Amino acid sequence: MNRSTYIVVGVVVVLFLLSWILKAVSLSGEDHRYILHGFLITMSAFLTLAIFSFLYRDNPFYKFAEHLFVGVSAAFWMTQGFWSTIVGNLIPRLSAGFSEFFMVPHQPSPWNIAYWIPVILGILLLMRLSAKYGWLSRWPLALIVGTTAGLNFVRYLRSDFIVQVSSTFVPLLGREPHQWQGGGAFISHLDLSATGQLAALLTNWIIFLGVFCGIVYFFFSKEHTGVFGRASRVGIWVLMITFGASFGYTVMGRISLLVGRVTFLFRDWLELIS
Amino acid sequence: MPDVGVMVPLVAIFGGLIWLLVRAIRGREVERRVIFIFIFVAVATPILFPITFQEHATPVVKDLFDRIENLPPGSTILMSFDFDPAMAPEVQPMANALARHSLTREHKIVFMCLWATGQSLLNTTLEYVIKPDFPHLVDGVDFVNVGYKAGNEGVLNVIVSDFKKMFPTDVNGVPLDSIEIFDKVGSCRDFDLILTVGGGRPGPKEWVLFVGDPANVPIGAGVAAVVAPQLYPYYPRQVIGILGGIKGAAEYESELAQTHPRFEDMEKPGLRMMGPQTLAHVVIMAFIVIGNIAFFRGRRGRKTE
Amino acid sequence: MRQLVPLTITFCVGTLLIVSVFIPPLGDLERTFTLWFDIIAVFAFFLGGGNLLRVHINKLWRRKKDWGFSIVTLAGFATMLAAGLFKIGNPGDIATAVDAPGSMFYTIFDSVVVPLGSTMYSLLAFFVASASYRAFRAKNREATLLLLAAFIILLGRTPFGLMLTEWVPDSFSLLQIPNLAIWIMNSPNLAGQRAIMIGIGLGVVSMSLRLILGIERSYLGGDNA
Amino acid sequence: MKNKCLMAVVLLLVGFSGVAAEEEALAGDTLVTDPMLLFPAPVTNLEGRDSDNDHGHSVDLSWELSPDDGAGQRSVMKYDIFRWIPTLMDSADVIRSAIGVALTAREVDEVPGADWNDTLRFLRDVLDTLIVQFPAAHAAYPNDGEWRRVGMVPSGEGCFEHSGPKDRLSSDFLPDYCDFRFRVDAVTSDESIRTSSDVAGPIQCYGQWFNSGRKPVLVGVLVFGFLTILMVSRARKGADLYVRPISGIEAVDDAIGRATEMGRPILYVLGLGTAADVATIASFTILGRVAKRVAEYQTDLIVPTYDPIVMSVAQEVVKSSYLDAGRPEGYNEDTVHFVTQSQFAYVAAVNGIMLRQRPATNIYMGMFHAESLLLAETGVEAGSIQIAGTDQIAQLPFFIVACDYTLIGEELYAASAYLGREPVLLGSLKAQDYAKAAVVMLALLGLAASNFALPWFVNLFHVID
Repeated sequence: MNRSTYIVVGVVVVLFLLSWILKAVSLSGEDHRYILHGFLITMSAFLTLAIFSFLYRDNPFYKFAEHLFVGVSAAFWMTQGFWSTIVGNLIPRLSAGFSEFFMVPHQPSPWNIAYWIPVILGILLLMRLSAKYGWLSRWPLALIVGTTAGLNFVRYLRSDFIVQVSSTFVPLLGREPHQWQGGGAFISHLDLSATGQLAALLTNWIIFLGVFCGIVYFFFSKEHTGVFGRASRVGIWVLMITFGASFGYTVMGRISLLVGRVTFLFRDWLELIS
Repeated sequence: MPDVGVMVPLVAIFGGLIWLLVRAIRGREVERRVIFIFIFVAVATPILFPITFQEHATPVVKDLFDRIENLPPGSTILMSFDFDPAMAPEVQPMANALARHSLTREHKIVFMCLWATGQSLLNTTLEYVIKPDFPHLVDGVDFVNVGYKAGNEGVLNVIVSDFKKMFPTDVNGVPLDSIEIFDKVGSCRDFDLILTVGGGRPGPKEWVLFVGDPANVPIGAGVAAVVAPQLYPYYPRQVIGILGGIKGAAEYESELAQTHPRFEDMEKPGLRMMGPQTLAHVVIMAFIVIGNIAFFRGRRGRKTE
Repeated sequence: MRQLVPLTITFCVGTLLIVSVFIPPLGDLERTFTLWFDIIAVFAFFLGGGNLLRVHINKLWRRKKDWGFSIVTLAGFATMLAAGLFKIGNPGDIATAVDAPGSMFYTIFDSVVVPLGSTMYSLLAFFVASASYRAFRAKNREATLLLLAAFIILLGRTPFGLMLTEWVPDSFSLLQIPNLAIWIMNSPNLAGQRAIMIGIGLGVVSMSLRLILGIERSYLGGDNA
Repeated sequence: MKNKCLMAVVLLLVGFSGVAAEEEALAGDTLVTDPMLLFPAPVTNLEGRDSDNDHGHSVDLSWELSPDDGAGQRSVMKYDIFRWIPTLMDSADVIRSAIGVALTAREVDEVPGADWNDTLRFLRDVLDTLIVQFPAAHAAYPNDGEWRRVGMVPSGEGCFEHSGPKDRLSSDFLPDYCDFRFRVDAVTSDESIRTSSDVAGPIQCYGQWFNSGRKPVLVGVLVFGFLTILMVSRARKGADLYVRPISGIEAVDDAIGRATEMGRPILYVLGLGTAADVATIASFTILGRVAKRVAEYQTDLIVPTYDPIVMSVAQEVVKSSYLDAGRPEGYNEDTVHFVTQSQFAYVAAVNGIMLRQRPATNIYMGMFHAESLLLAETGVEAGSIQIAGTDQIAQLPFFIVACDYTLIGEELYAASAYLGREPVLLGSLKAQDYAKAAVVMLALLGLAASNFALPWFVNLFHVID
């Protein structure tokens, strides 16, 4: 670290202390733990700004925030897992004594013996720390993979596949399934109003052709040449429109997040707005 | 002096954009930190000095507004709060505006939630919107809060045929049978309109699939922007109107303020949030244009070399 | 042997769960297995935590670059772990939730994890802008479509979309930008999403089958390790 | 030729459309507001049977509407469904509420030193003895019991599903194998003016061994399984199988070469998935390939992970790749390391790695959520070549925009087959393509069906949950 870095760090520390004092003073009327809360708000604001400073470039403040975040959040998830899964789900089924210690309702049942299986598998998983018995850690892995493979197999076949295919069965001739009212009605609706019949039909045609060409793009075992290649090219176009549209659509949500953070800085920390 | 506060950053943003445009025409690229500064200013300025843009209600929003406006006074409306604090900034403004509108048209509202986290947000609406704005309305007579029931879609499956089976009492323990609103409400079919505000699961989609469709009750939805596209296919048949994201909320608020002048001075979080949104969108679009100009000028420059 | 047992486990469990979908009395299996998965995952935390400690203590010990920051990580980890496991400062007894307001765990979560997480998330607002500037350029036909779709949707999300095209008569209202934006979301966007979803659906199904049949075994590592 | 076929199909669709034309019937639905209410005619043909495809505890009722519902006097507003309930079931309810009280008491522990577990065990035993007697109590109809309303449907509907939870502690518990008896009242706007139907029963409910509502899924499972096995066995016999190039995968080798030339490391991000997510499993295969190349070229590899189990698998994969490449000594235990299981903390750390170690190439393969753009934009800032692949549709746009190459959805899964070039994997890829062809055919048929009013075809795809 060179001299200018020390100066910057010094200035930030002074500002931090200043903010803490001012914040505590402004809270002292309404809050009996004002010193602590003044510190916490200052800390939150400091961490917020430290992350924003990353936009300029990597710097010691960002490194500090990043390392703190990693340590605290890792422990956060571990304790959460301990209390909710081990204490919440496992102990009530395995041990009356421990249930009493943790004050969770014991749930006796003859089937509870099955819950020793994940415990044993969990211990097997830890075996990978041993060089000799490391291969045993593959068993729990196999169970996990087998479980999700089995579940996914049917789940995706049903929801993502059969349901999606059947919702592509759209009427191409009328707004409702088999409600074609003859050519006259069609011609009289030949305008492009957003709720008109033509727009609805156009939508259905585009959905159908779009899905068709999109699927063609995902053919792997056939060369994309000729008519097939052209369809696959249209497929790429449809995908590009999809990606562009989704991108544009999410911008709004992202800005809202920033609004939230900036509001925190202006309202809770600096008290510029009410 | 908010006007000066608004004008200076606006001039800075648009002046800066024009300067960048001129640079782009000469084929120069913009550094990303410059873009970051523009975005920050575009978002921060309207928060400090509120800028509101005129909003027109699009048909999806207008349809729902008109339905509430045109229901005969005294109709019963069910309103469900299906969201958590993370989603609240986006959808709570809608819930508030919808509740205000319904109550000012003298409709009776039954409040409920499918999300455990919705309960406290529902209380916020009751406490900060209904009490101050409609001090004469009485809990249990003009509106009822039946609270939260666990069971997600299961709850919907039950209330579609029997409301009191799932909610025998309101949150204060008063039996629904003794509440006048429920004299003519046995199931969800008996509501004149169902409003669902949320964005996750269960949410508006489940309301349509489990209640709206089977019971043939009109449903109006207020949803987070991310989920709105999934709901559009149901409009206008199964869902009579959709407020999508902050923009939907803003449109509804401005429509409400225009039709009912008493709400002109109300808190309009949706419209207020639209300020940063609009400016940021404009800045992003301006940068897309500048990027393309720089790209084509740069390419021509390379060709002539 | 080292490959055979895991492959057999995968096969049996996978087949059992497929069959259970069609047999109502086995309907609860899914929940049981998911719970088992959660329990095993908690044991894995020891691996993760151990590795985290190893990496940072190593860095500290060998005085590698930025070793000072490893102290921050280790201190944060230890403090949070202690606050959570011993429920320091929790109102009430051991049965109250670990993240009950007022506890040390909650305080750290609220003033460190929440601001850091949501600020990190909000950086997206900046990155969305820089990415649009750099990438939405009409380089070729595909990029132009990407650009146009994004631009129309963006325009449709602001009041200017309507202002620009308000003059379009109602019988052509599809061409008004807000309507056009909705239409793009509803038709080409939906078509593209559906094509990808059908592909992914099939891909997942096929991959699951390969896993159950033991054709795909990359998750087991090599034979010799 | 293909164009002509398509034209013919379109022409056919248009030509036949006239046949499918339907006229909308005008339904004049006016309410009668006659103050003189007469007793409505009762419903007829009340029938009940066990609900299909479930685990028991549910009965489906159906009846023919009262002639005064929507026609005749138009006086029927709703139907009340009654079940005959023996008094024994009330005794069970008393025990249940006692169990409820004991459970709450145990949690609150109002009486110090009291052993609620014993009490609970006793109460549960009593409840079980009562439940055993349920069938006999029902068989004693019409003695010791009474009719009670169990549900209601609005007028115009002729069916009702009476179901209860299978948890015997719940007061709505509906026992299996008991002779239920039902009756349905046609009710007018005045609750007291109603007519009861004949009693239907005995009806029993019980669980099924096969869920026939999921037949389409079963057919799908069988067809797809068969296709895969067929194609794999054909591939084993040496059939020549073509795979189209996937540009993102082709780019991986070049990118590794580039990193070697520049003397900078390669960053491989497995995403936020668990070891059980298909995208992560596909990513392991690609990681294996990358690690092997890296070992050969003696470049550095950094694999920060989000999930501890993913970390251990990745360590295994990388280690064995180094062995395969013949350089086991080049493997470093710190190559694959755990960061944290928190989305944004993980991103913060990976972003830090990118800016500090300046990898020449970033590869993102697996499940990604909101962090996709945070990672990819930082990678651009660091000047890295970036290759991404994910099956998260919502994140694909961000990767497409910010990365040099992106594997879209299914391409990520196909990559493992493409890289391995093993006939078995290629065979399953081929099966996937046949399934896709089948989709296209079915979609065409389904289109024709939905345009020509053949709902039975569309209903083939109807999956009941």
